[in-house]
Amino acid sequence: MNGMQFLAGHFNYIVVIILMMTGLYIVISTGNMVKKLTGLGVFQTSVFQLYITMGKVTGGRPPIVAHAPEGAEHAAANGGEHGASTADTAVRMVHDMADVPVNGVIYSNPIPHVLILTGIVVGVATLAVGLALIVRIRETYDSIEEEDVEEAEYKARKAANA
Amino acid sequence: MNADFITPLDAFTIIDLILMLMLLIVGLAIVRLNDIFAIVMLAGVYSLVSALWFVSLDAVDVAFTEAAVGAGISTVLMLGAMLLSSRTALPAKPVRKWASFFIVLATGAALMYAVTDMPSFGDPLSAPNAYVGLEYLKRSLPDTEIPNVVSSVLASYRGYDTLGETSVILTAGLGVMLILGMGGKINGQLKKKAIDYDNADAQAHHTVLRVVSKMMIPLIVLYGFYVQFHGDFGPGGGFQAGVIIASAVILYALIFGVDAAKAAVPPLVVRIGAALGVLIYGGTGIAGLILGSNYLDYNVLDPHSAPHGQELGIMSIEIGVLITVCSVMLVIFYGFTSRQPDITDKDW
Amino acid sequence: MGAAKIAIAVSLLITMGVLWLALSGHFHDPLLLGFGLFSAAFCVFLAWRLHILDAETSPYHHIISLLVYLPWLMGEIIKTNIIVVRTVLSPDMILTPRLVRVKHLPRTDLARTIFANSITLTPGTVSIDMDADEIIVHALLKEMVNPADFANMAARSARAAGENPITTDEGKAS
Amino acid sequence: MTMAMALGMIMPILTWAGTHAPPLVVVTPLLAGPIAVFLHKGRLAWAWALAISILTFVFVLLLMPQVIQNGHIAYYMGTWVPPLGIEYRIDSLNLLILLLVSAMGVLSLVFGLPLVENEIEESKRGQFFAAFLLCLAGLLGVTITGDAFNVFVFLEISSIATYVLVSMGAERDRRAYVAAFNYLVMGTIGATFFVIGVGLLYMASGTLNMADIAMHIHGHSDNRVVRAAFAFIVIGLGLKMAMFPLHTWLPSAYARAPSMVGVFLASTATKVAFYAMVRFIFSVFTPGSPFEGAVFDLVLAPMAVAAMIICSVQALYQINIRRLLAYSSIAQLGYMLLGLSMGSIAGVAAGLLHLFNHALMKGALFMGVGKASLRQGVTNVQDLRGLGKTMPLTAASFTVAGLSLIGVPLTAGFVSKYYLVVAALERGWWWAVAALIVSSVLAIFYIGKMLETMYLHEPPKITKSKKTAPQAPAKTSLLALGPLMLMAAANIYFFFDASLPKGLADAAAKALLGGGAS
Amino acid sequence: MSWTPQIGLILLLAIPLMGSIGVLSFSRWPNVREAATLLAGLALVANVTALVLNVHAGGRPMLELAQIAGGLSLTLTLEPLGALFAGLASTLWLINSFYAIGYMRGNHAGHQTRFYLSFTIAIAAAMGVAASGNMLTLFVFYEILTLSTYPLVTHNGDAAARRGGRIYLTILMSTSIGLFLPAVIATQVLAGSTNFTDGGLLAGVITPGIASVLLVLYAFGISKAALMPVHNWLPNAMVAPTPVSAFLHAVAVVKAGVFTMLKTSVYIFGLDFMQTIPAAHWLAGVAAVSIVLASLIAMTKDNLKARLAYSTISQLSYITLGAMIATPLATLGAAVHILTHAFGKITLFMCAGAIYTARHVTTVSGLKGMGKAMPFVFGAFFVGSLSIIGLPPFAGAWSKLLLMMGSTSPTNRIFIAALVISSLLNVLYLVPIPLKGFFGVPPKGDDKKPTAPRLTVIPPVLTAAITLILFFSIGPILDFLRPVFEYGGG
Amino acid sequence: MSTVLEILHIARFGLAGVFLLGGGFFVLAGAIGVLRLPDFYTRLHAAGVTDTMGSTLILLGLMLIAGFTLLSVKLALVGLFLFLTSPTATHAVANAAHKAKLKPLLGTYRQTRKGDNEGGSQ
Amino acid sequence: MIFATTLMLMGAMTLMLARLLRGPELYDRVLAVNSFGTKTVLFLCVFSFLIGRPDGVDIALLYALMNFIGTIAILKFFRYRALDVALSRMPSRNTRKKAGAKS
Repeated sequence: MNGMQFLAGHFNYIVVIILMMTGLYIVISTGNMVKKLTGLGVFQTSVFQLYITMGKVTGGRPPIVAHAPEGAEHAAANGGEHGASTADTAVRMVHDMADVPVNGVIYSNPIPHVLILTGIVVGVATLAVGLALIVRIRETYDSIEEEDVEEAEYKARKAANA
Repeated sequence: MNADFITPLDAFTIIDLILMLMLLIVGLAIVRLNDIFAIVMLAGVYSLVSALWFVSLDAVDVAFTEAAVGAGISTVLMLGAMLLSSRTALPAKPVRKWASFFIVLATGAALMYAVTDMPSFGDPLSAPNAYVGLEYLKRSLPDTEIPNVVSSVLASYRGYDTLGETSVILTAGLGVMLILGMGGKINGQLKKKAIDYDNADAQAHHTVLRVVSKMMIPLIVLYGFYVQFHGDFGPGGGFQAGVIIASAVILYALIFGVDAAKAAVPPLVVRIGAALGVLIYGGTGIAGLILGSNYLDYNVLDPHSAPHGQELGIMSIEIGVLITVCSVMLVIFYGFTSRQPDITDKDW
Repeated sequence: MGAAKIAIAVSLLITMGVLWLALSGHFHDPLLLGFGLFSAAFCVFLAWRLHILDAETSPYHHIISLLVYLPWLMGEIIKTNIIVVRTVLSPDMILTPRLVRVKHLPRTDLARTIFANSITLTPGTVSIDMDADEIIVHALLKEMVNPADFANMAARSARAAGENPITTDEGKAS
Repeated sequence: MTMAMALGMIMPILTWAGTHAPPLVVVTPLLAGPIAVFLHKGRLAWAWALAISILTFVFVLLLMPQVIQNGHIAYYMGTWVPPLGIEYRIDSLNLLILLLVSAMGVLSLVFGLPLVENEIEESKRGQFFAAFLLCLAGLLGVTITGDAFNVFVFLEISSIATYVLVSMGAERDRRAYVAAFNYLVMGTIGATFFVIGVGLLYMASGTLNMADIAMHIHGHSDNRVVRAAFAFIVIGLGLKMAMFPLHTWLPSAYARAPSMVGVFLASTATKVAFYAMVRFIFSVFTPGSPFEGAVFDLVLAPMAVAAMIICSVQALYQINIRRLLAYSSIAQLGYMLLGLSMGSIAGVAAGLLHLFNHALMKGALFMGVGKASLRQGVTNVQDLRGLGKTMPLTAASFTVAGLSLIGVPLTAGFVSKYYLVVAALERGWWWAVAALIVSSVLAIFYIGKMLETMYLHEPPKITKSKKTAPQAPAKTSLLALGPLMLMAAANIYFFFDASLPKGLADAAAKALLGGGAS
Repeated sequence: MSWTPQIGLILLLAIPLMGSIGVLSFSRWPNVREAATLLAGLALVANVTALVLNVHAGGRPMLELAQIAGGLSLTLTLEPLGALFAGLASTLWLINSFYAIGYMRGNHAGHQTRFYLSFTIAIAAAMGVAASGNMLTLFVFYEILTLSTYPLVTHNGDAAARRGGRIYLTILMSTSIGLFLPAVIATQVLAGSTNFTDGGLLAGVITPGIASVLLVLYAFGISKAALMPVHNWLPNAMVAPTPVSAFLHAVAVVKAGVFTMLKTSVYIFGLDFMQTIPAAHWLAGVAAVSIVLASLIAMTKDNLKARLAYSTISQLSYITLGAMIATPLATLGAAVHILTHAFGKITLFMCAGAIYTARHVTTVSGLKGMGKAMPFVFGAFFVGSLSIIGLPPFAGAWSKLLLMMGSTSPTNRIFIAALVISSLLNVLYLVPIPLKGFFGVPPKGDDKKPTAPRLTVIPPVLTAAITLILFFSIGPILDFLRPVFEYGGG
Repeated sequence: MSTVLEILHIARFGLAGVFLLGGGFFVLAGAIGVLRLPDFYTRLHAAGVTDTMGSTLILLGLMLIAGFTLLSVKLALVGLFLFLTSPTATHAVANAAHKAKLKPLLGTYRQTRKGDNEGGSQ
Repeated sequence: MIFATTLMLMGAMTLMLARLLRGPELYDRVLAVNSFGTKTVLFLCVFSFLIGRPDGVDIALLYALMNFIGTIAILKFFRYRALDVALSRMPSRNTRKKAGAKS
């Protein structure tokens, strides 16, 4: 696989990695808490992009399996037969090209989409709790910059010891 | 790893390239800008463009959720919690910049190191695409009679994950309730109004906004329900519908004030809703247990036809998710707007 | 007052039902139709709960007069669009931006909203602020500012919102 | 006759509960959480939480015979065969952790009532216990699941619940919000690293079920994606369990949290993350391969040693007593990590044994501090003055736990430290033995400092006249004393009869290393 | 239920604990409490004598206390050395109890219940050390001894006591956990068990190189033997009341240290193996240096108790020296020295206590002419110091003689010089005290001042007498100990 | 009969193509306008162009392609929503700017190719 | 020619991005974001035709709503610095009769 082929094949991953690192950089470098949470959001979204690029099949369609009439029995039979085979624990390892299309149509891999739906939810949940904390921090310290908070704490400690 | 698979260069790759370019531009802009307002809006744009990219990568459900959440609710949440004590963030100190740059470089190098062995983009025979993913595609229709494989995997095969997901939302709602309270009394006395708006210039100035919003709200709610009940045939499901319906109420709150919204959809109802959804979801699982099979097994719900049982089970947990998500989004919105920071003019 | 409200509720319910069918496309699946009915009913209940159940929320009983008004508006839009595009794209662009106050608005809120939105929709002009008796409009070129057009649009949008015609002539008169 | 009839009636329920124990262990607290939100009246929420945690503990006990009998249990969620559905796989390793977490849940609840009533205002108590139950459910969920992504989901439930619980300490100390925020940011970065790791694993193997992944990547451990996955999972979980360089969030989080939360977190939270790392390293990746071996020796072991020494030194200079205990927790975690990084059966068993004992020690210490803060409002080490006279029983239990931390004979700490040294000697790691010794000696200093202030200094005069903290009613203080004494007794008991934890730890280590991916 | 050796072993621990319970329950009636302590002391002495007779008859009672998972067990056994130390400790505990009652009453000291309670626990721990079957059990009781003596050392509760206590605890604990514990674990790993086996557990099992490392760990780990660098805790422990320093720091604590040292060299390494270990010779040198150095420092100390403390350090190093030379005669001498030094030093400490109770004088210079007022105390002091110096009519002579006879080989000759020099130094810093007492000019009206209470005078005279009796009855004791070294020496 | 259908068919696609390209052109024009115009209020008008002409043409084109199916109804709905929300949003933005006392640039304003623009008089 | 339209739409979107980044005034940024949103809606419709799947239109419909709500939230916050203020007099229960009469 020569260089160009490799680049074409893996360009998506490289871009996703760059986005991930931008997100991480924002989180770590900034002192402002709101910008930190935004960076966290960017970082998580780019991780989700990594998952989704993994699941894309060229020429595939969104994993909504149509009720293809002629494909139905085939699928049922196929499904039935599959049902039997999966009775034993190990699922047959699919390897040949013929097996890729389902009911005659190629679909993209649904698993990353399921995982990412959960991921997005977790992202929002963390964002909401983070923002709630920032609201209270701002009420106590009148600022959402980490330096100001540390300063206030330092003064408070000095006053306490004095 | 299928060595001889070559990704064809066609229209879609060009669109992907442009979308990626946009993402990079927005990403860099967020790094360099320090105006918090711009950052919030750029974050919204970032998740919108990534939603577009998801659409071009056939991930329609995820695009739907990302657009609804990333671009919609997150921006509103950020603004709700908006704590603009000062409009611009302090620029990061150089030493911190270099330290973080170094860490980021190291992690990036680790990932780049892994890229060489990754299956090339879109290769149907790569490990993830050819194994369990394909198995789901084959078995989803016969097992659950639901065309949208993502919904069937989400709700039935990996239903337990989604129970975890719903509990995560509930925990977040609970957290905001605990940290911010829902605008009732703040340690004893009723929240004093920062600025007395009643007689201020908020007379009937915004008729346009009011009339259009009144017209839009029923439409949004209906669209939300459409998304909920058509989760089986296309993108959609409990979570997205919950967000849409919550945003309808939030629009109402934006126009007519949070107190009016609280009068219409009281915090108590919302708190009960948040808990009720998770209980419905868990209850469906326990029903499977009581009827003698394993936890979260819907086949037994309908004795005479397993797929129908699956459909029933999936439908009920989607409703559970809808109620929880909608209520938690409102809990969070009430929480944020109840502790309105009185930003004085000097720092505006 | 109760009867009017029920009428509005029913009209909203019907519109929601039609919209649901348009969206879902599964006409003969009993379960989905049941859900459609439930969701339409819930929308009406929510509208009632939010106290927004009034003529403005579901102006659908004026649907005919609105449909009549639409083509005229499209014509206006196309005309002004061409003008604006020509000015914007021409190499030496000449702009004469103006800020104008338009009086004599239609009486009901719905008509006023249609009027204001139509102004904004026609690209040359944008309605900036509307209070009890006047709208402040910003125009790109000075040609777009003559009051006659505004008066004509006001009358048409009033009729679109189903107001009785007597009020329109005093609008034209001023 | 009634006995037979009752027995007849109970037996089917017991068998039913037995077979379905795995999901019920997690689901009961998960669903009890939302219900707890509505219980405002006085101690109802607390009673409900206690009943639920006891029920969970009973379910874990129901699991025990099955695991000991036939090695491991596999439970398919929704009867879907593993690679398709989510599978709960319980072997002696996570049974040990389950026992620990659920037991600590019950104990901290029993112990926590006077503290909660003292620190959390009335209206928020229902929601507080709801968050506590959800955190418990999350921790149990992480321990019990056999599915890689499910670990992430439940890790997030427990983490978000923990951030909220930590921020509840703000009534007492306003810095709790800042501590919770830092904890949130670091925790989320850790979780995201973990997700990247799981994603890379999925990319290499195609499935999410841990046993299945192990089967698929067994051959190609030199595959770069697998190596990157290993690195990211180690860093992600390292952040979650406060491994040495990534531990900065833990001290302020534990110091600012409400005392009852401190008790529960100190003995369970980081340990579950440690369990997850052990599970991934040994059950999913192949520990034998050169890359993992190199990471063990070059990354994990030095980090463990650094944690042991540097955090013990930092613990010496702390004024706030909870921060001191938090730093010592990180040091003790270094011990467990040392055991893990040896890669030998003896090493891992010793690490797991120390995990069990440390939960007892640190739980008792935090309980002691909590109870003392009820009477004298303890925040700094100085506030412990004269505790020996004012609260003899608490001081005694605190001393036993402290000595156990140092590793004095007649306490459980000695046993686990002993096995750690034996394992280190077998592995021939002299520098590890030296680190163990130095860290124990440092422990003598900072525990000694506390003991001395307790016994030899005069109690502050004010305790006689007015109580700084409102005097907890005698009855509940008895309630609080029970778990404290129980923990201290456990510290001593497990010196003499270490067969229960040691047996489980050995079985787990053999299962992990001997059986490998099977 | 007839008395069997196994029950005897249990009683070794049980009797002192019963005593402590007695002390606790009768804490409100001092007399009954004192009676309980004495009763326990008597019972213990009886039990120990029975055991000694049994051991002398060749019996080796064995008892397993507890089985920690995986091959570790706490076992008790009794062999001649252990019996010697147990007998010594029990008899002196009885005597010291009398003395303590007198002293505490005389000085009206507070917290007496806690005092007697910790005393009983300490003696139980000492018994445990004496009767331990393997190094792990010994280590466990060794630690309990440290912890139980801590409240005794910090008895006065003032700042100085606290500072002394802190140094005491830190040094003892850090050396025990830092050095002794790893050594025990290493022995367990290398030899599979830590049982005391005749002829040496590790003999032949490990190379001399590793053995020397292990020996160094042991030597400095057992800081109770007060080898020079780790000796600092002993002078600081003098803040304790005199009966404590008399009993513990003349008998129980320090003797446990050197006893363990002896057991290590005899039973863990074995005498023949010790010869081949290079570190043994080097450590013997260190012991010799500490003997001379401690004696020099003792001379400079004006405070009576400090002087006695440093003299103890030097005497202890005698025993360590014997253990390190590891010839049969030297180790036999070391064992006998444990016995003789115990009686000698306890006499001196008791006398010092008596003087302090009577006149509250702690400095040597302040003793001028006091001998006339308190002839018995100073007489006993004189006899005690003679025994420590090692002059013939007193028991001390035997042990020094045996030590010298044991180190006749060319390399050990240097140690004989050290022994001789230190004996001379003993004379220099001990004899002037009684002389000053008897022949010094008493300040005016010295005879009118109070003399020491009777209870604090009788015990030192008694122990002084015992040193005399021991000199003549050394034979049976040597036969009793011979099998240990003969078998080893063989 | 079939030929008529075919002609209609081709015509339909041809017309759709024209609409689409026209819509694209208007959207681009609007975007360029937003960039070129000097002051905020003038940019509002340019944005208006895309919202109105651009979207209607594109959506009509797509409806033609989709033919008489439910998809075109959905497209009509999108059109309706856009028609409802975009003027309101523009009005809201203008209103907010006006309330924040943002002065519009009035008088004549000329911008020649060389890009040198004389400022408009107040 | 659908592809051509998509390219044109994307071009417009990038121009909007430029305005968003450069926009001197806050309102230029809000305007840029709002019109970026409308253009994405159009892009989604056209793109879903390009793929041949009808789901893109649903997302377009969703985002049309979300964009509106987002813009209103931004403006409202910036004008009143608080989201909980009532923008217009809510026809509360007791004044409904008056409002009813007025409309």
